[in-house]
Amino acid sequence: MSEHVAPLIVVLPLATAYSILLFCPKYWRYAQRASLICTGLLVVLTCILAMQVNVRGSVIYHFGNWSPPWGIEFLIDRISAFFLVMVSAISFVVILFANGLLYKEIKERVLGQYYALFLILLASLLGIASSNDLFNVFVFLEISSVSAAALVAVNGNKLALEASVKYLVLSTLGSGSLLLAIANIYMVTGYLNLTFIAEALPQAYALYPLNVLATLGLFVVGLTVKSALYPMHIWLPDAHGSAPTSSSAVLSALVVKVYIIVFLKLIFRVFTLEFVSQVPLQFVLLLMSALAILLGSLLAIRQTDIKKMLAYSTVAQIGYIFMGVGLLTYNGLLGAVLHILNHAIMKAMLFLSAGLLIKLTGKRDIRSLAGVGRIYPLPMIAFSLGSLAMVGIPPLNGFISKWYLSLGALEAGLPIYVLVILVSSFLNGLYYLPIVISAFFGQSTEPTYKPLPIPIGASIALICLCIATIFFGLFSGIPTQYLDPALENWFQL
Amino acid sequence: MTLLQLLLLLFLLICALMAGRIKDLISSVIIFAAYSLTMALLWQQLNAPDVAITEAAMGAGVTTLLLFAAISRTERME
Amino acid sequence: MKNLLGFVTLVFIGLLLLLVIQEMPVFGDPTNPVHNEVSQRYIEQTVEETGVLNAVTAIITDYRGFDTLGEITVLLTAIAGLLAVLRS
Amino acid sequence: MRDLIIRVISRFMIPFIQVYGAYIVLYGHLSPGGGFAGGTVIASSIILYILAYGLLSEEKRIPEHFTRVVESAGALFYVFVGLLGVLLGTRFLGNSVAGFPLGIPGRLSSGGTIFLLTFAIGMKVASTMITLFSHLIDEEREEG
Amino acid sequence: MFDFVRLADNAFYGMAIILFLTGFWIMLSHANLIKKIIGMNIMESAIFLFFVAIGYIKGGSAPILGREGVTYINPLPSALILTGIVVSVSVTAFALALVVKLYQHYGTVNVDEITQIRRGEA
Repeated sequence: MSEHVAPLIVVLPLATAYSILLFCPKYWRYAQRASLICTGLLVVLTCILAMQVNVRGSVIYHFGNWSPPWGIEFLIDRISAFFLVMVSAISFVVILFANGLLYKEIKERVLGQYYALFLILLASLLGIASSNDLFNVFVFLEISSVSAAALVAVNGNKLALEASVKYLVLSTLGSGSLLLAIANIYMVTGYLNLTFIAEALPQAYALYPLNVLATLGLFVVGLTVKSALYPMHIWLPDAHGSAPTSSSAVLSALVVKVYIIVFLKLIFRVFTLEFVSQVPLQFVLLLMSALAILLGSLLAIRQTDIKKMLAYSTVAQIGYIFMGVGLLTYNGLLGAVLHILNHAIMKAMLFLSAGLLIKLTGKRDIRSLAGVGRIYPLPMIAFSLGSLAMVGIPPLNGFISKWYLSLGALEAGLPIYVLVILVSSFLNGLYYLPIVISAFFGQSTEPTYKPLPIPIGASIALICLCIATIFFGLFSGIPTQYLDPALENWFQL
Repeated sequence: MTLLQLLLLLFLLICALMAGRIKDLISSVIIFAAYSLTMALLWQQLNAPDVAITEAAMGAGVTTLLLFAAISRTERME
Repeated sequence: MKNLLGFVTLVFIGLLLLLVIQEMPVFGDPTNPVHNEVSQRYIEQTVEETGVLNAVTAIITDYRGFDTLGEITVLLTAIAGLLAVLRS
Repeated sequence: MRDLIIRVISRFMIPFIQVYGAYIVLYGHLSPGGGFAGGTVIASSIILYILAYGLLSEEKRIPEHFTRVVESAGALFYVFVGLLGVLLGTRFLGNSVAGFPLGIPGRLSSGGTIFLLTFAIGMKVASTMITLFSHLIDEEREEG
Repeated sequence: MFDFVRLADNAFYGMAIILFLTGFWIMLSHANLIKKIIGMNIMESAIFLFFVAIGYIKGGSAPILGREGVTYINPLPSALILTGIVVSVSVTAFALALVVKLYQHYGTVNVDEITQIRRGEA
């Protein structure tokens, strides 16, 4: 039975979402419980998968028992398994948080739909990370962009609607470009399965070199639009800034990352390092990511809305991840993959605590947070911990990924990017630390009032994330050792 | 490639350009329906009848109706 | 001005893609890479393996049935999203 | 729109459109077509009815919960058929390997799960399209 | 630079690319959201045309099997495009719902005007 875990991680949330839409769009309390149980089960299932991968190597599943070039294949390697565990764990925490708070943010009669959409988004993320078939990946990508846009628009305010339209239009451009790339690569190789494409690609490149290059270009354009690398980031701040809290958290922490996982698979498994280092991809990626890091941080400094600031910070952090990929070195890539995890934890924590504070104080402005730390210590401590991790203070997890990224930059012989990381850490400090300092030591402008109670689920969620931040800072060896064989395989060390 | 296919392709291009240029959204949507139907014909020419039927029903039928529905609740002129 | 810049960029991309097109496998040639063992099997074995005559139906509901599950989910997502947006 | 000619003609046409849609769905595995195209054709007949007769009064509408149930149940049915493959000892969405009888190619009842799945897709797509259209064109439709 | 004979052979691909760019251009240059959605649909069906053209074989026939001595076209692109069409209809429907809702809030579906209104409010 254990072999069926792989399809179950996608089918279980989908079936739960269908059941929610079938039985209880109105009785949202059942939807709440169902989604909590579903994500909890998913955490268990993905952990089982990760252990299977650790023991037996990549888990392979053929749908309908049709072997790969004919049917659809799930291939879960170490990177995917790592990502799957991360996705399910963080969405479990977010659901836990949302159960206490969400019904205050959006209308009651769309709550059933909200949970269904959330589970569908989750299923699509898990599907993208596990699928080894390009067209299947494309279908899940479309599911993820439609459901993510719906999760942004669901609270029905004007800004969120506008952001959602922008997001949908741009991500359609991205998917168009991706579909064209898939058509191109199918045309020259005749396969849709990544393993088979990788085998057929050298021959195809000999016959149709321009086609392969165009494919690579279209993939890069499509995936960078979807994951909001710098010049294509324009949809991100609005969408992540105006969505409901739990949506922002999951969008920033997980959704933009999954496209990077697809990108990694394409670059390192299909096109291979050898081919990629011949084309000027490294230059483009590094330039764009350096711009993303610096300009994202600078734009974040100018924001007064706390969620918008966090969204711009995401733009900068996506830059870090792409920089790690673009360095094309072992340590750089390790840093990038670790940063996917660390940023997911930190950003989920920041968005959740910021959303909680917004709900409790009723203000979105950064300056109005003065003195809040003494009234609501728990969310503000979580926020501060996230900020410190973002800046890269050593015992916390943000430091670890920056460390590996810097090592990777040195390994690639590009010390200038170490400088970029240092400057951006300084800039991060410039916009995060004043909030923390004024929240704990500043004088509140408001007269003191009786603090509202914090929902118990929200407290548990924040405490879990705090522990994770410290844990992955102190024991960074656990993910590193888990990922090491996969990365070594890619770099043929 | 036959003459019919070439003519259909040219008609497609004209439809696409006109759908972009015309200011009246209703006309634009009708031209888009013509574009979809031509596309369906072309797919029939390429021996893909399943896709042709689906495009005729979905692209030319439902998408057009949905666009009309949306225009009826918003404004007609660009 | 912004439009003009965009137009020039698009024309440039178009010319590049035309360069790619003239290198592509010739249209309708039976020896193209796409007509490999994958499509061979779909054509030769479908009747035997799935018992239906329409190869396209066999692919969407059997060989690649998981794609269709995704497709249904997209439709359902569109409905759930539409209801959520129109009612919010 | 609410012209007599249109009403009479559409009343005459709708059954034919529906029969055609049903044919496309049911014969999807033997001739061009399938669940998606046929479901849309069936839906378009209902949409034609709505257009010809105007937005219907409450008691004449297709009830909201009916389309909702068909949509979600269609999707759940698909998952259920997929899981049957697992329960019968093979993989998710297994068809002939899971022991579904394939029948004689060319007959209506051939193809194992394919026929069932196409039918479920057809029903689901038809109700989906009706829901999408009626919600887009109409202001507020509460759930019944 | 251009080999026109080869280009004429591949006219289907070329036209698909030109239509793709036309749709892209409509999406970029028009501020009206419904026009953008029409452009989106044009763009996507252009890609579908490209995909279907890949599977074509000269002298082939439709993949309704069971006939003797017939060359069939490649059925896989057709199957993929069926999925693609449904996906694009769903995206269109959802985008239209967003547009309708935006119109209720702002009284316009023009992106530039919406931006102006927002600036005026801020």
